[in-house]
Amino acid sequence: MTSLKKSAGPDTVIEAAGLRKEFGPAVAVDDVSLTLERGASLAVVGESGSGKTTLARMLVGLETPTGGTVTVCGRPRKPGRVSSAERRRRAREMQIVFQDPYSSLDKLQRIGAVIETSLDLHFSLTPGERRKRALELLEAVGLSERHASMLPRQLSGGQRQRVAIARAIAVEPQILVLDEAVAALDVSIQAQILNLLADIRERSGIAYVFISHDLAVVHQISDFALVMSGGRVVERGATRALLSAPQEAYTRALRAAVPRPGWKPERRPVG
Amino acid sequence: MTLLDVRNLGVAVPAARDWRTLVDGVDLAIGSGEAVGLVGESGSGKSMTARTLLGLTPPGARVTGDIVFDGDSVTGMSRRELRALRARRVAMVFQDPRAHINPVRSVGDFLTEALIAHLGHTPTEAQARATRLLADVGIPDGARRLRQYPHELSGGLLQRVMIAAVLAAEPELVLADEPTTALDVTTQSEVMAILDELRRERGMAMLLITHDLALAAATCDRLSVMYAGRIVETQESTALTATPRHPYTSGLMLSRPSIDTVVDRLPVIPGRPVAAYESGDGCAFEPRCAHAEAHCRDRRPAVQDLAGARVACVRAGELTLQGDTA
Amino acid sequence: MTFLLRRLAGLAVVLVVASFLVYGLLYLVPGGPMAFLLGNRSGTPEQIAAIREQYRLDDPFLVRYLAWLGDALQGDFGTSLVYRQDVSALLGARSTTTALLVAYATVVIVAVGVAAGTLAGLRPGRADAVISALASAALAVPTFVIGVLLVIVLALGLGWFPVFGPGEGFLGRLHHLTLPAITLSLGSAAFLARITRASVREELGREHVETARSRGLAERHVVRRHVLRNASIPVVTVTGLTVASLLAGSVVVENVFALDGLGSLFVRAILQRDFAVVQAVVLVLVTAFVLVNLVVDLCCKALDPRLSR
Amino acid sequence: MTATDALKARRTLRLPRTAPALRRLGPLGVVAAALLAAVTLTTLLAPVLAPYDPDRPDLFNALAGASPEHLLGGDALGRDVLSRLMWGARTTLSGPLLIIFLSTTIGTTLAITAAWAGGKVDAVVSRLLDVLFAVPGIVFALVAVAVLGPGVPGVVLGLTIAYTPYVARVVRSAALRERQLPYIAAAWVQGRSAVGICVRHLLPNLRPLIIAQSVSALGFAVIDLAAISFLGLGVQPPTADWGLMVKSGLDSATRGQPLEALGAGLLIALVVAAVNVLGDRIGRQEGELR
Repeated sequence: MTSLKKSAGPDTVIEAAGLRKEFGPAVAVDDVSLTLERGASLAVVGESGSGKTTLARMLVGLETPTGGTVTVCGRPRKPGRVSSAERRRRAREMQIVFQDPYSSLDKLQRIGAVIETSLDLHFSLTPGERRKRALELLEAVGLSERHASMLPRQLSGGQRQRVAIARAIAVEPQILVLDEAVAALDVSIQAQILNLLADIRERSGIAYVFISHDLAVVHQISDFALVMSGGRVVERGATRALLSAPQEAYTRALRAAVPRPGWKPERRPVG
Repeated sequence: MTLLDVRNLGVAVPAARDWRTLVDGVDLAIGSGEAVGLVGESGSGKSMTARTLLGLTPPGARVTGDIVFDGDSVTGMSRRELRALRARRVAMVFQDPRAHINPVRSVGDFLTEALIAHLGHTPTEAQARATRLLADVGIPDGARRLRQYPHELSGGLLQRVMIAAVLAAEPELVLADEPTTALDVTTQSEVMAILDELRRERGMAMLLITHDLALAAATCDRLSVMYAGRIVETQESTALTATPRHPYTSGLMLSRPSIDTVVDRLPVIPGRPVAAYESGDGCAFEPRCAHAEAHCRDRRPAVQDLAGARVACVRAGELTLQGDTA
Repeated sequence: MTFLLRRLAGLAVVLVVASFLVYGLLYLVPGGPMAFLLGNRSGTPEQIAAIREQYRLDDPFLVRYLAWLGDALQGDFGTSLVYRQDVSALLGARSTTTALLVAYATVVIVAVGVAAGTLAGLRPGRADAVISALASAALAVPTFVIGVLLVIVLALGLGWFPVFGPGEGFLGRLHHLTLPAITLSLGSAAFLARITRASVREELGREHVETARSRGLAERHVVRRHVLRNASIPVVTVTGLTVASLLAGSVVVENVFALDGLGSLFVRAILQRDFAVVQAVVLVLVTAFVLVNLVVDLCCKALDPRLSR
Repeated sequence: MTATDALKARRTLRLPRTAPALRRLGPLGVVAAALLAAVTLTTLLAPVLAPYDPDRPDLFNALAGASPEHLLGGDALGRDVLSRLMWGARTTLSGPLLIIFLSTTIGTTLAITAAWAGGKVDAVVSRLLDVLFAVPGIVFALVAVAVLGPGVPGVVLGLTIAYTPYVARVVRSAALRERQLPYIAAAWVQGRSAVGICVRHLLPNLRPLIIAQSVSALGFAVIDLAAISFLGLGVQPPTADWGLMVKSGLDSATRGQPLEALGAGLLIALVVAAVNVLGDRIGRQEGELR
């Protein structure tokens, strides 16, 4: 059980304890602990301002925690400056895919080059091998050779998100953090990407940390979930159980607000 | 009684050398007090359709077809008549209140300026009225809020202010363009509830533009689904969710993950949504359609009546499509 | 209020740094301050002693700087080596000429620039094309070239305006300052017109303007209360920057028209290596520049509620 | 979704990048480029093209009007005005080019370093820029001249110091915006080095802005250097220089020979206009690419 507190076993890929992040006087994340098992999918659910994105950025090292510890694949991540060799080692452990498909790729870099740069950083391959591997990766995310020579702006939003995923899995990480990775996509594209992510996890045994505001998407993609509000975890558990029988008032309100057949919008006093 | 009757509406904007069609052959009718949802993905032309109803088209746009509001042709209106229509009879709620409310004017200015300009209120009367309107949309300390500036309010509160401004005009028709897309789910629920409740109380009709079929189904009497600038299906909300008649409608519903059930893999619509000007001569959905046949490419499918539904699909009669099961 | 205090403190820091640099420059000169102060004059031992005394060259640098700064704060900038006169007395009369010139030009710039820019912004088509073309042309011609052209055409050719000199009495002075003021304002007015046009255009395309239109407000009302009101914020900022740069531009214009202002004093002081005057003029210009910027910031804060948190 | 609608619309309206450079400049841009090319060529070929030695006085030609021998007449010393105009672009243009090269290099380096490092480094650089901004540009040049003595080196130094904060401020705010973008964060998480990200991603993406910025600054630099020469503090006589020629021409004009001042003034204005047009076009393309 990923969600329950227990000592980190050999199959634990992330062990975070007491994470806290302050921005000046504001506390974005307050005492958040989580563990993630190899190959599992953990969702972090919350509304804007809940601290879920800050949590994700701390896990991948884009923000330095004000307090708490993160251990990834058994190695504690020390804060502060680290050598570039250590940064590359960390890159092999965890990668991230962002929300906005338009700005998550360098608009001047061709798609093939995006993947090859990432391979080049982490593996010693001949140019031929590198090119071949890049094409394999593009195919793995549902793109083809003709996309390799294109610039990001020649692709649709969904295709760009596929490139971002290919770039992330190119370094063969243990964990992929998906920060609202399907939120900006059309409904029909969202489904394609969710299926792609399920396929990748099935094939490679990669673990996901799936940051989202969308309970239905979380329901589809994750085994375990944390519900965050105001920087704190308000409820955690196996996703299905959590969403079918939420224990906390906040989780219940969140669930009640999702439109579905027979649903009526509900008016609450202004908070 | 039909309040708004749109016939064969087309909108095209000038592109580099020719015209770029965004809306093509749209028929839409809204009765007084009725709520109609216009559902579609990006590029479907749903937002442009709503803007065209108020004459808010981009510069140089070409509008064809008829828009008749309460017996008067909107397309043939003079600027003065159009202004009067916007002032008192048709009002619009926009998606992003932070961009759509002047940031350097106070909330009070925003609410009272139309009251003073259109209803001849004195500033004091307008202030009092604005405070009551804020109370109606669930903002209790109106007097204080009136003195605040938009950047001091949250997105949810600002969208309530926008709704209050719309109510102030007491229009017969509210055009709501993705009014809750920029908001959190719980805020969305509240804002939709307020909009729904106040609209019903005052007998206003509503056209809700959204990408969220479930949200539209829950708040509207009737739904029209748009794809590539055209309406592909129109039905009563409950009927449409239970028995969709167009493959796109069904695909849209099924590809959306559910909070109640988990499937191993979501049934997907392949490819990406296209805009009207990107589609060929045949059915615009044909390249993505699981039920397409060769003749679907021949010509645009005409809209046909089918057991209370209006569907633009030549195979609609022979297909049994899956809807939302609940 | 704390905003104002913070800004004033920042302003003081800028002035101290500027004064330090201005004073310190004397010591960067090849050969040191003595060589500089003597310049091309050959000094008798008595003169050298007098200069050592006046500039306290025997004291440590910081002591000298602080003494100089203390005097400057009381309005005592020392004595000009060339004019053998108090620097503050030299500055006094000339500041009036420069201030009058800058004020005159400001009025022209704001009136012409904002009006033309607004017109071009609101009326796409011919008015816009003509104004934009004129603005581009005016921006390309350097101030001193405009000045020389005006002198050649209006003063020498047509004889409408006096060519050089400051003039007598207030009206006389204005008459004499008209060509210089036009010269000084043309480029800046064109620049301001461009900025005004661009910001009016930008505001016209804003979503909140669409909202105002969707509510059936009259176009005149929309333009006045939403477009122009919001467009005024960047316009005020740029106006301030422009006015501040006029202080520097006046150096050139005063030279073209042989006006006896701060600018022409400055250039002569540089050529004659009259360093006490150079220091004083730079300090006065920087102070004025910084003050104008402060006023602009205050105006913007008043215009834009988002800035007051 | 309407937000993505708008994004997509903006992206589809972009000009194709492959369009030929000349067509992207537009007709006015082509004229401007041609004018600048002609001026550059003329001044490079001046030793061959100029009818007379620009520095040789000819008392018979002093303050003479236009004639078949001297198409634009002579200046106060009788030197041929046309020949002097042909030579005159050298100092008028080379000084500003040097100023722009130096200020762009220094300003960009400062800006990207500050934007990337953030925190204290950024605070120090920003304060420094604020102080430099508190002094009008031309005053820097004049102070530098006061210290180093009249002449081009002082002016180049002073104007470089004056222009650097403008470049740095614009580039810094663009770099700050750019580094917020997820693709930079993605490169960081991928394990790319800071220098690698700045050189391979940040700089290429800022390049159109930097080019547009320096071209329009070039216009101002031409004006400023010419103005300082006009004041007698920049290029020194007897060098043939447009700014200086306006100065001496003003004197000649009061004595009845306006061609020297008019010719030099007109040429400066044309060159600056051409540079501005080019800067405007490049800037507009940059805007469309965003």
